[in-house]
Amino acid sequence: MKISAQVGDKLAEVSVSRDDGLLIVTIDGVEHRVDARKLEGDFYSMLVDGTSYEVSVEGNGDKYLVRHGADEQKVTFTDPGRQARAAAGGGAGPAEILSVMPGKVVRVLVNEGDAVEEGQGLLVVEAMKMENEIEAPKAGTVKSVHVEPGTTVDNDALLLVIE
Amino acid sequence: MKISAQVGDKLAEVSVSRDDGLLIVTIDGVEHRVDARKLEGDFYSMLVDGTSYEVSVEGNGDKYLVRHGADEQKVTFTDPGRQARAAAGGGAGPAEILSVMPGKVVRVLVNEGDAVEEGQGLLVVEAMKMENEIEAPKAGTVKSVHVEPGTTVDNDALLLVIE
Amino acid sequence: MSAHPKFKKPFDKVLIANRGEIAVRVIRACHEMGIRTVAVYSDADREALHVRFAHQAFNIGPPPSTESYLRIDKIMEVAKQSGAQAIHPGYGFLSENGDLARACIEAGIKFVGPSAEAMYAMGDKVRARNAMIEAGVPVVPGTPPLDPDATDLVDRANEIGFPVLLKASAGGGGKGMRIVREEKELVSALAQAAGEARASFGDDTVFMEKFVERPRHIEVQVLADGHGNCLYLGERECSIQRRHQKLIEECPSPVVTPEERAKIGDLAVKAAKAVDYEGAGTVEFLRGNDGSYYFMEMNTRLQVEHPVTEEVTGMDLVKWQLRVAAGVPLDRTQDDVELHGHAIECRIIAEDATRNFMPCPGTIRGLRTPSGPGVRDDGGVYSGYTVPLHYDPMISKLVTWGSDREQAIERMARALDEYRIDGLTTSISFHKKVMRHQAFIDGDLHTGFLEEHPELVKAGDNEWLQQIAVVAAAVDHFRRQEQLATRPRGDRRRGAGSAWKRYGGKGWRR
Amino acid sequence: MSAHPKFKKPFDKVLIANRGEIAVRVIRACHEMGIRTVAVYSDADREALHVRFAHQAFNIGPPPSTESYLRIDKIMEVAKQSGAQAIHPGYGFLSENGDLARACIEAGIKFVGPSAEAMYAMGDKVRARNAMIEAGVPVVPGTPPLDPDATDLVDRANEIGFPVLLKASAGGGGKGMRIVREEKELVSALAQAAGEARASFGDDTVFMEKFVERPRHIEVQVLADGHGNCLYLGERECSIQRRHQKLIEECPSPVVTPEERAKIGDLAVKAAKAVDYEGAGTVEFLRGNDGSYYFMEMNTRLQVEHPVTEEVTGMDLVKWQLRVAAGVPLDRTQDDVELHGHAIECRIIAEDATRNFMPCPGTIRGLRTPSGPGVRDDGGVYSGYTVPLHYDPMISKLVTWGSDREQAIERMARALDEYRIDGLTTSISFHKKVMRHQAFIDGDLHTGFLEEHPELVKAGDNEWLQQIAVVAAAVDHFRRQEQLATRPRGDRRRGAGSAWKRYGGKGWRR
Repeated sequence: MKISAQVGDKLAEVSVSRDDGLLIVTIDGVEHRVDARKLEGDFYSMLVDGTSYEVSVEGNGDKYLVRHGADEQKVTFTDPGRQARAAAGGGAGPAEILSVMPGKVVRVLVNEGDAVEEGQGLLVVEAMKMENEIEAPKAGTVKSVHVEPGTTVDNDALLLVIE
Repeated sequence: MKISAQVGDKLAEVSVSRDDGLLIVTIDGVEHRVDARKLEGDFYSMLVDGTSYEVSVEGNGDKYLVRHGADEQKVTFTDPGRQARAAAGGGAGPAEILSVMPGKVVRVLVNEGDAVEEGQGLLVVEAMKMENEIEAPKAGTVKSVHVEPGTTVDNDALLLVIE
Repeated sequence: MSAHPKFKKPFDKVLIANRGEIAVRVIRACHEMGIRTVAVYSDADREALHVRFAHQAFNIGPPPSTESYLRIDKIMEVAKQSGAQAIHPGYGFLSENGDLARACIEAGIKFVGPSAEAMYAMGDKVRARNAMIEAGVPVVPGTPPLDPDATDLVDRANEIGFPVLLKASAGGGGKGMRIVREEKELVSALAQAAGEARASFGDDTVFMEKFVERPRHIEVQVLADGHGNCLYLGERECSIQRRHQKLIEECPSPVVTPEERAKIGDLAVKAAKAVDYEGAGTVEFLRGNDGSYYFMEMNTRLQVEHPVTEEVTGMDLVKWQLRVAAGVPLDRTQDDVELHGHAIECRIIAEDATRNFMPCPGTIRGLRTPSGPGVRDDGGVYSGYTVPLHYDPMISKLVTWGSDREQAIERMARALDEYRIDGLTTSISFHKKVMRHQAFIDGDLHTGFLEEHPELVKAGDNEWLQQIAVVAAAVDHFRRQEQLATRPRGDRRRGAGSAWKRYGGKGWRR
Repeated sequence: MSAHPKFKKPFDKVLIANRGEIAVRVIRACHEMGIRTVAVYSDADREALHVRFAHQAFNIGPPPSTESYLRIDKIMEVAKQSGAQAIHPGYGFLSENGDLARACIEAGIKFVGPSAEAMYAMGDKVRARNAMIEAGVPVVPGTPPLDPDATDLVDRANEIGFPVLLKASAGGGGKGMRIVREEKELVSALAQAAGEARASFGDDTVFMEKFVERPRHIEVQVLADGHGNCLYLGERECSIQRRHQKLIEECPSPVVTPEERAKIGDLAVKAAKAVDYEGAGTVEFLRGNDGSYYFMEMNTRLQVEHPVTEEVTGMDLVKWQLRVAAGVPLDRTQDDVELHGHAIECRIIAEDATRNFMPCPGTIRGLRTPSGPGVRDDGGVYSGYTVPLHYDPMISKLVTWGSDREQAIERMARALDEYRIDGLTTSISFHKKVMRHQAFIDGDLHTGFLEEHPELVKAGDNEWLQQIAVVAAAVDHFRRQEQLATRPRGDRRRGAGSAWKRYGGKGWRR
């Protein structure tokens, strides 16, 4: 398996192969011998070149959430071919803004057609007696707004779309 | 669902039906309102007429192992028709003696054709540096012996048959 | 060795009018004493741990607490129906509600807590302040609204002692507020404050109070029986807070000396006696840099952070609440109360410290609580449990004890490393940073600690952790690919219901 | 508050030459001190908790301990390769093996324990007995083989003190053994014992020793540094045993008075000093009904039951082992050692007490460890873990602390009720019975406790529990039937791999 991995703002070339019960994971040319055991739930015990790590891995498609202790990292894989195609297309599809938790929309801060910057506040959702501002994950234009103040939203409800 | 339950040396008539999210479990004519929730693993939280119990239930066919705290009870269900047929046939099929744990047979105390009583020692298996005598689950005749001293046995290996 | 009379069980059956970890905590104390327990639960809590642990459990309504845990009528009905002899209110909900205490008296059921009168007296800020002044307990010195033309302004400020704080009576949010450190600044600062207050609130009334610099939150645990005995059980420092909610507490405070402890202990006992207090209570003080103490309020109930006091005094406060409620006198004098070692509590909360402590409810996919020497976890959850949206998202209180503060910190850091809660974002990583922060290790605490050290609430990339994450994700990805290649299509169920989805909306930030 | 010198980490990296809960225990102490850890594991233990917790982990061979955990060569190789500065041996395996201690000296690695010489001196029963006699530590009085015609028999018996025990030199299993309570019985009993010995073993040699009635197992924890300081840290009572293996331990003993504690403490320190002891060790005594003490043996290592001493003294013994090994002197004198409250330990073992404590290895299908006030669980397992066949089947040590013995027992009973280990039969139900047994509550303990109270190891039917079981099984059965009716055939996987199968061979006994 050869693949590109994105973590934080970094990209890495990764390959994985089997060798006598172990996995050989090569990251940017550096080889690691990994003895990985999947234990209870999402927990893995990994011995990476003799160093012991407990991690949990939740995967969904090409996206992975890895927890090591209380640290969380998100890793996304793309196969090189697909990445090249995405780059050719500009890599900037529409972003659907989903509700992070069930709650109630108290304010909508943007309108359809507004230009927004990355990190700009889009709307405010109240949950557990706290107001939480939801920010734009990237710069773009507000394509559609799917809620209004007072709307009760479930987890993962579509709030708005940026393009 | 109507069924007979055996627990210890007791038999009970049991029926179960649904009523508005609750289960009505009737045991020998006494009705219990049960709010049962299956939680992690084999654990249930049961409210039986308002009294809270934590139990775990492992089932295999008609046989159930129920743990409540550290207490263990085995419950076997038979539908009344099947029970009647079994009673007509004498209810005394051959009993296969399986190894309770992986280990090594150190002594075989009986021979084919021997008459044995319930609770009589049949053979001794060593596991975890301890010798454990395996007893006859019922009176009968040793039909066959499948191991000899020195045999290494796995969990559930067939040791001998009593008829 | 036969049963000591103090250990005769005070009640046969107790109803716990609460939920979550504190209901579990009270149930544990009851079960140790041989008392049968009755839980109540809302529709959101049928599968909660307190329902599983109690002997009996009764539904009292829909999830909103106003329709369940705050319904005195329903709780009294369950108490009567189940034959409970006493009601323990925990903290929060009805714990400081005099009406429940009164309803209990009418029903002939013992309320585990002080009298309704004591609750009312301490519940009203103005009444409580006046009662404390009368009892000789210091409060933050202040003035009534000031006349800007008054000639005694400087005298009054000197009486209070500089620095002083000028505050708009109608105020809030820092508007119309001025810290004044020297006499000569006073008159112009008052004019500025009044002007700002007028502009912001249309009202230029301003008053003056003592400005307490880098204050510490220090509180004293008291325990009073119905026979005139009242003990103080050391202090707790709870200066690490966000939005006035405590996050980390410890006993004793790193700065309080034995003499200071005796002084504030006596003040706390005075405060409790001023309202004829009975049961366990807490007198909260603000402590200035200079060792001065000012009464803030008295909490007429068990505190969230009571375990640190239990670890250091060896006393089980919940058991003593129950005994005192049953009329048992205290079995020791102030001289018998000794503090051993040091205890710290970290509140483990389903929230993201790096996103303004936003609550993160959800389902716990995997749980491993730490244990071993000096570790206590007072939790209310289990693997598979969904932290409900309707209530406080606290998962547990992790408490460590050490022979000194340094060992308690070491153990807390170790225990936090062992703690695994999968499926949720929790405050564990925040606590880890604090335990390794030099200012915390040095005991240099005050209520503005998080504002002073904003690095504690910032997310940070760590290349080494990213490296591990890529290896782990690659391993999992590779295994999935292998499995996909060998499994029938219908069985590709992994990843459904994953917490990953919760990140979908935010996407990649970098 | 800066780091106290005693808390400077004694080593940078330590190898733990053990497995299971004790390896986890040592790793926890190391991590609290900031020491990096190296685990070793056999093929059976790749997924064990100590491998998961350590910073590094290396395989040292196949499951049998003679091919892995007892292989000094392999362990030394890993120590050198990983750069470990010290080796902690835990208990069992190589912990009392002088050869490992010597190999460490050769390799310039510190062995965490006493010198090889001290181990050899205490490891040989005869040498140890003679050393103790010389040091003035009482041993069980006895004679060499007796001449049946000797005229001083009665004198010798009186010197030892009645009752005495006649024992066949070649003996075992009670053959050729006679308890003699009075002078006049002595001669005829000797003839009987010799005759029985001749018949059983072809050798009529008999010797005499003091018969200790209803003895208690009382042991003293000592801690010695390399600077001539040796402390005793109270005693432990470990009288609840089966086949000479301890099941329940406590600190302090319910019968030992402060004067008695000082007396046996001094004896234990004498014993340790007689062999120039260094580190943590335990001197085991038999205590007679009359308060007499007899040296049994000295264990030159950490004991399984060390946590009860830690809970009551507040000292972390593993950290002190590491500090002392690094040459740090003890920071306190005997007068500084105080005991607070009472602690009890129950060994949670995968075994069936009602079937002669037969081991019951297997896979843990669900695990909930107890917590809350006063509870410590020193475990080495997790949900999904398979207790391997090759080693001691101990799952964890459950320890409770209380302000007195009664509270420690109450808490243990409560904690045992909370403990849930699904998929295995464990000693939990046995311990529950003991905690509620009047003779245990009364502290009336001796090493024949289980023989005196056989009801503790008998299975019993309880109609109420049977009733609950039928309801639960009926509910589960009903739900399965419903699911079967609605699910495709291929998905009927539940029940496979169930622990039920383990009962298949035994079938229904009634």
